Amino acid sequence: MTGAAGDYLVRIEQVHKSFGHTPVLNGVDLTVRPGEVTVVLGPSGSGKSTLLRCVNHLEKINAGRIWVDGELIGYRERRGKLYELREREVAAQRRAIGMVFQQFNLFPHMTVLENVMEAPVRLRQGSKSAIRDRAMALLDRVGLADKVDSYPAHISGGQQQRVAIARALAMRPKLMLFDEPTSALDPELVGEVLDVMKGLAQDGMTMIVVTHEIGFAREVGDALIFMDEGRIVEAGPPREVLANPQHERTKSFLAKVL
Amino acid sequence: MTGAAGDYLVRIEQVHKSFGHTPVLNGVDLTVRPGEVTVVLGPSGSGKSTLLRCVNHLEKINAGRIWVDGELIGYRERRGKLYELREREVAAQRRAIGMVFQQFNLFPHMTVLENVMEAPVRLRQGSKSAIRDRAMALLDRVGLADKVDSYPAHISGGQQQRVAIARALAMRPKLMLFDEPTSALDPELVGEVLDVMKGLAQDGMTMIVVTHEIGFAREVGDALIFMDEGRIVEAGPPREVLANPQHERTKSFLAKVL
Amino acid sequence: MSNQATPPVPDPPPDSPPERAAPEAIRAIPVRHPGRWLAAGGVAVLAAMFAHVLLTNEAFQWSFVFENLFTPPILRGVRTVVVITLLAMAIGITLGIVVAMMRLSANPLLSGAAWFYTWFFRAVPRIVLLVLFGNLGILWDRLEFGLPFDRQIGALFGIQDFQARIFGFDARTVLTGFVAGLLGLALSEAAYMAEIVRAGILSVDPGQSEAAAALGLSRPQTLRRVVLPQAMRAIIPPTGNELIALLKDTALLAYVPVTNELWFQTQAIGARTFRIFPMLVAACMWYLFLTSVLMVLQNFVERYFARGYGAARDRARVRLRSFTRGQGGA
Amino acid sequence: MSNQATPPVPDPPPDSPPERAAPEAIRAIPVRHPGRWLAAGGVAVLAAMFAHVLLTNEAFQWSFVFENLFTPPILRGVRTVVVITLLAMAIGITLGIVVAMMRLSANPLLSGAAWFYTWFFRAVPRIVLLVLFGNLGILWDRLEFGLPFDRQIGALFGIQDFQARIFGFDARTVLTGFVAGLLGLALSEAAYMAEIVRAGILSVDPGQSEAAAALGLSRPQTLRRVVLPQAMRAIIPPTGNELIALLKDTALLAYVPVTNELWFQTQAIGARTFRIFPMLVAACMWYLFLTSVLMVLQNFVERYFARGYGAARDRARVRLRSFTRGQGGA
Amino acid sequence: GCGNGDDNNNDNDNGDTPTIEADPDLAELVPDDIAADGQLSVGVDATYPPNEYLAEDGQTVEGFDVDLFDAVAAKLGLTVEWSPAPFGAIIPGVESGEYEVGVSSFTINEERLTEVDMVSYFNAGTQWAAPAGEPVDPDNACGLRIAVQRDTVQVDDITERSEQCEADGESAITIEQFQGQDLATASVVSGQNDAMLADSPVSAYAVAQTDGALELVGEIYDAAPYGYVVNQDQSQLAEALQAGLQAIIDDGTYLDILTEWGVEGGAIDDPAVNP
Ligand SMILES: Nc1ncnc2c1ncn2[C@@H]1O[C@H](COP(=O)(O)OP(=O)(O)OP(=O)(O)O)[C@@H](O)[C@H]1O
Ligand SMILES: Nc1ncnc2c1ncn2[C@@H]1O[C@H](COP(=O)(O)OP(=O)(O)OP(=O)(O)O)[C@@H](O)[C@H]1O
Ligand SMILES: [Mg+2]
Ligand SMILES: [Mg+2]
Repeated sequence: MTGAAGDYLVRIEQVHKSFGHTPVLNGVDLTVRPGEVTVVLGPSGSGKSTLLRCVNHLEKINAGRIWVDGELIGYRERRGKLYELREREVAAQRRAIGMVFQQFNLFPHMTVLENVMEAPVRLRQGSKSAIRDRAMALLDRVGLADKVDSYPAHISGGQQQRVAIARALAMRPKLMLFDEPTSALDPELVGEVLDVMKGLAQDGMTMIVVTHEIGFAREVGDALIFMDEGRIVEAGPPREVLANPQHERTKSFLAKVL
Repeated sequence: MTGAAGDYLVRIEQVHKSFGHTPVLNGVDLTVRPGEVTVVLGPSGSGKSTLLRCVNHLEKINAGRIWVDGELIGYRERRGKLYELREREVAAQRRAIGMVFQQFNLFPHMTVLENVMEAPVRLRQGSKSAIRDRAMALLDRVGLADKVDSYPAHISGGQQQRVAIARALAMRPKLMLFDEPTSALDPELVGEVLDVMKGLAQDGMTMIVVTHEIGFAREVGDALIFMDEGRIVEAGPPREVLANPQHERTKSFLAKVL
Repeated sequence: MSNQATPPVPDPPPDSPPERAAPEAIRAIPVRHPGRWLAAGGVAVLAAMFAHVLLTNEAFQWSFVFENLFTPPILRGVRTVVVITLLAMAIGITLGIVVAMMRLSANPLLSGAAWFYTWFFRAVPRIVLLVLFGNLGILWDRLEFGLPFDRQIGALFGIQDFQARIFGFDARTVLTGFVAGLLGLALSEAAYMAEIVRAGILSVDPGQSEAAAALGLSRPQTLRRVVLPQAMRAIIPPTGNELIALLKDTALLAYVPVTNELWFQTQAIGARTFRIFPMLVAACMWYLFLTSVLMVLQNFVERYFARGYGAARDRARVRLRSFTRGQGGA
Repeated sequence: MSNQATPPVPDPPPDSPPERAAPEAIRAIPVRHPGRWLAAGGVAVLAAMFAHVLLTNEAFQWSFVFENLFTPPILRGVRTVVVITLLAMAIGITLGIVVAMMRLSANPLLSGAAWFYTWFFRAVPRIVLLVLFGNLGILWDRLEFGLPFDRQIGALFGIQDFQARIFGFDARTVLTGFVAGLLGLALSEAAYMAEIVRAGILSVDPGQSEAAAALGLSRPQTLRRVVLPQAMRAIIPPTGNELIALLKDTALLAYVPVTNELWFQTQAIGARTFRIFPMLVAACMWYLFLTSVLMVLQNFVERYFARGYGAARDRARVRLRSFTRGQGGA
Repeated sequence: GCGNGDDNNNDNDNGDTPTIEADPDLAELVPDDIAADGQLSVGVDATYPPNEYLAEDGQTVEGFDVDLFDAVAAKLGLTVEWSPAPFGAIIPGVESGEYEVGVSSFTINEERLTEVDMVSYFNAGTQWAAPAGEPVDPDNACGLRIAVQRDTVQVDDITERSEQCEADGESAITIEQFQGQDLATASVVSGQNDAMLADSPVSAYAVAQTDGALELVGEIYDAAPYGYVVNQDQSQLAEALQAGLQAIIDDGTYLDILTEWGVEGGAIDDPAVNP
């Protein structure tokens, strides 16, 4: 089932996506090597979220191909024909891809620990006690060992987002997608989440991160892409792009944000 | 009806305020001269909003006195006794005090122009056409001459906040209160609101501004006070306080925010 | 997960930079769902059986149904239903607003009375209320208006049988079935409307009243100009539901009795001709028609109201985006 | 503007820095509101008149009311009301969930059938439905279950009078008043519950399903573990209202007829003894009692559910604040 | 009485009853407060064909009770205002003064006489009816399902029979009480119930109206008079009604009306107050 993967973990090829008659992605090409952190910048509405959501098939693309770890996402290609994957198969693909949302989307009726354990337990990824140990270890890693029995409503936004990261990590993903993970947070709480993400990057996790935190991009990013109107208009090492943007749109965007 | 006002526009004396049994303001003293801009800093829950709300009697204080422009706010003192003011009299006092909220609180069922005209028209502050001219001039001043017929839902947050400022100015207040006017805004939109506020300050408006925008405090503020647990723990010229905070709490707060 | 059909790949906009031609659109073979189709099959068989009963069971006597569906007494019944619904709703809304205001008042006597009113009228079944109102004539044979407790006050001053009544009616001529039924429905509706209005007012962001107060508007001005117009958004949809419920509950008037009402009339025909079932079907058809009309209207009204706000917000989002985008790209 | 009474000034916390003693608490003379008290006076007079009628009008015959309030037939009627309410609600919820799922299904046949079901049962007045169900015996004298359209299928294969019925009942022994009434109420309730369940499911933030999907949970797992538990918050309050409405609507069963039901029994006593009005009052009292009990329960349940979320959020706010404050001050 | 259902179809011409001329002597008998407005307000439950029911126009109350009482009132120089009401609410309504008279096929019995005055005007008995070809023995109805209208004397009748069955060690009668006689009759036609019992004119009408689906079974029994219901404080009005009734019996109008409705079998010649 390996596609033309080479040594890329993610390969996005000529992806087009429209909602109704509104084109949102107009031919996006992107590759991410294992262990690389790719930061996505761009104005509101440029299709950053949509691109992430296509990678784990939360949205169906209209044209193009996406491979993650060599597997074609959402479809099976056989004898020149595409077959939709069954729901079960899509779910299996998604397990290799962790996703962290802007609004955290923790399950409010479960404790912090239950949030992290839910998916591994339902998907029978080991004995319950083994899963619990792993969840505790993950929560410890994001600095929340003392909050395991709290409900999401009882902890701060920054803590919630760290739980969301632990929850995604509990499925041992090969790739993590972050969609503006800090933009719903009070400024004082942004740092604690970025710290966790930095730690992840240092441990070699492959990540695609949509964010407006330029400092993070500069410090942690291996590649930076700038999107506008559903296209990648500029890409390169973060320091270069940030210091010396080539494209007009990038320039004017950075002028406002920096 | 002039109290012991001296040359202060605002005099706050030993104000205490509690909600139920939770003390929120524990003896606040503050004076503001005409034309001065006072910036209020402090951690969440320190009572900044409550202090502003007491100044225009949106909250009743439990002890102490507040004078604005020589008038005792909310009460009449006669022969050593305090009488509550009638609703009508409180409303008259509030007209001299403009207030801008974090959440804008524009009237969503009125156009931008109607929002600005509503209070002057209802309170018969001149002919309708005169009021309209003045409203147009104010909207022009905040850079929204082209949005007068839009509804609040159709304009950006920054534009909404500028309308809210124009709406407050339409009553020709002597004092403007701002409660975190930019903290509900996307970072790109903060600047346009701060610019309007700077303009106001330059034109000599007396202002009390709760904000976390340190740059604004440094550049525009005549005085900076730092609140914690319902008390003013530090006060002084912004540059001094920011560069060289004396109090532990101020130091650790500024360390996080700067 | 969206499962819409795959739309065609859009052409790139003409002014975009030249790039690789768009690849072929994805036309994948969809997954089959046999279980879902089995269930659908079951439902289809049930529907067919239902239709079969409707068409072949003699008890329906369709020709009799259609003969009687538009006779004058039935049409008069329909008119009565519509008239009473509208009248009761009008009174109910007016009185409901008064009761809601009382309920929100700071005065404990006013808010207590309003609470008692809504409690009583919402806790007793409407059928019981209506029969009670139909029998109110038992309490008084005259209804009189004037100084309350006149006799007692007279007695206090030593005047025997003092009366200060301004005008009165013979209860039985005033409390006809129609009036009793209308009154019962309207008072009951007022209790429900009061709760809806109250909830509507409470649903308006308190920041709105604060903003109005901070501008120096008085409390009545704030209520009239700022709070009520916004409360309407929360008031209109349940009011639509109430109107539909009220229309259906006019059937209960048959037990007051209000004789020229639709349900009484369909039953009267059934009683006279002993063709009960066809007339039941006729009644169902009329009510289905009437409530469906209201439901469609409600849909329009709600959509209209949604357009004013929610959809507008979406539009604003789009505008806002193109606005920022324009700035970002210029 | 808050208008609470002025609480005493709190002492400063003991560990606070020394400062000026708190000044005297403000004890201002409040503003008088004569208009408000006038309105309250009017309400008080009306209430007194109401009480006066209750106590002095002979039609009430209070002793007769209390004599009959706890007689065995009435108590049996109350029991029937409670039993039917609970049974109809149980069936209604179960069937309602099924209909809601059908309505949300992607299959147009299933969702169409569910739409038709809710439309029909919500558009026809319950009283008409119940009388219709009471007369369903007119349609069939036997109810039979087995292969649908057996006779027609037999005919297709040339077999005369082919029957493939597994079991059947004599319709009239099964469709007694009790069963017909229960069935009518339950099916009608299912339509309302279906709408409530559907709205509850749609009210859950789609981000929740997306998060579950992104974790690799299947759709049924997502529904069961993530969506339904949260939908309960939106489902419980209207379900409480439905339960109260259902309890009140059991009075309609008197017209099916279900003879051992409370409203039938109170009316029967009234007609037998010619004391209609006291028995109407007795019926009101029982319904007031029963619905008030449910309202109190509902209040508790809603508060319980609110505690799980909303209030918790407030608590979290406070904790969060003290947390940051602690950091700010250390 | 035997029914003749066809009659009522061409009997909407109520115009012939008001031609009865008022008898000034009799009119004298009417109490002044009632004579003042020239009208009698009458409570009637118009769901009991052929005695009283709504005509095809959905507004007029008609039936032999109606024709008869209109004639009596005309004799007294009064017109009648018919107010439809639930059966059970009529006697309390008369007691409270809501109605001046109750005319709705009230069988005179002890309980009613303790509450109100009654003027007898017709003799009706209880008559059973059952689906044609499936005769039922009224005296041995144990274990059957029997339909009656609620609040009528037949409810007491059938309840007693059921108790007798149980006393005899047989299974009780299943008594189905309906809001209106129409629903009770329909339930027998549809086979939900085995038989019904009602006042003799009503059973006869039902048999005639259902096109041979039902047949009368057994004899009329428990013949008892129907009575007009009058408040006990208005005994003068009761006397006046009795006199008016006697007058139309004497001049033959009474029998004409009953014959027209096919219920002449229940005619009486000695109307009385509280017989
Ligand atoms: N489900 C949807 N249906 C219709 N249009 C959509 C949908 N989701 C997104 N869009 C549109 O697609 C465009 C791109 O949206 P997207 O959320 O990917 O942008 P973004 O770059 O993430 O912006 P932001 O910074 O605001 O999150 C927008 O114009 C948006 O209105
Ligand atoms: N209406 C109210 N009822 C009860 N407590 C309140 C109320 N308003 C504020 N408080 C409490 O008073 C304290 C101070 O609140 P306030 O809003 O003045 O703080 P703040 O400094 O403005 O904080 P933030 O930065 O979060 O706006 C908080 O602990 C808050 O919980
Ligand atoms: Mg996005
Ligand atoms: Mg605040």
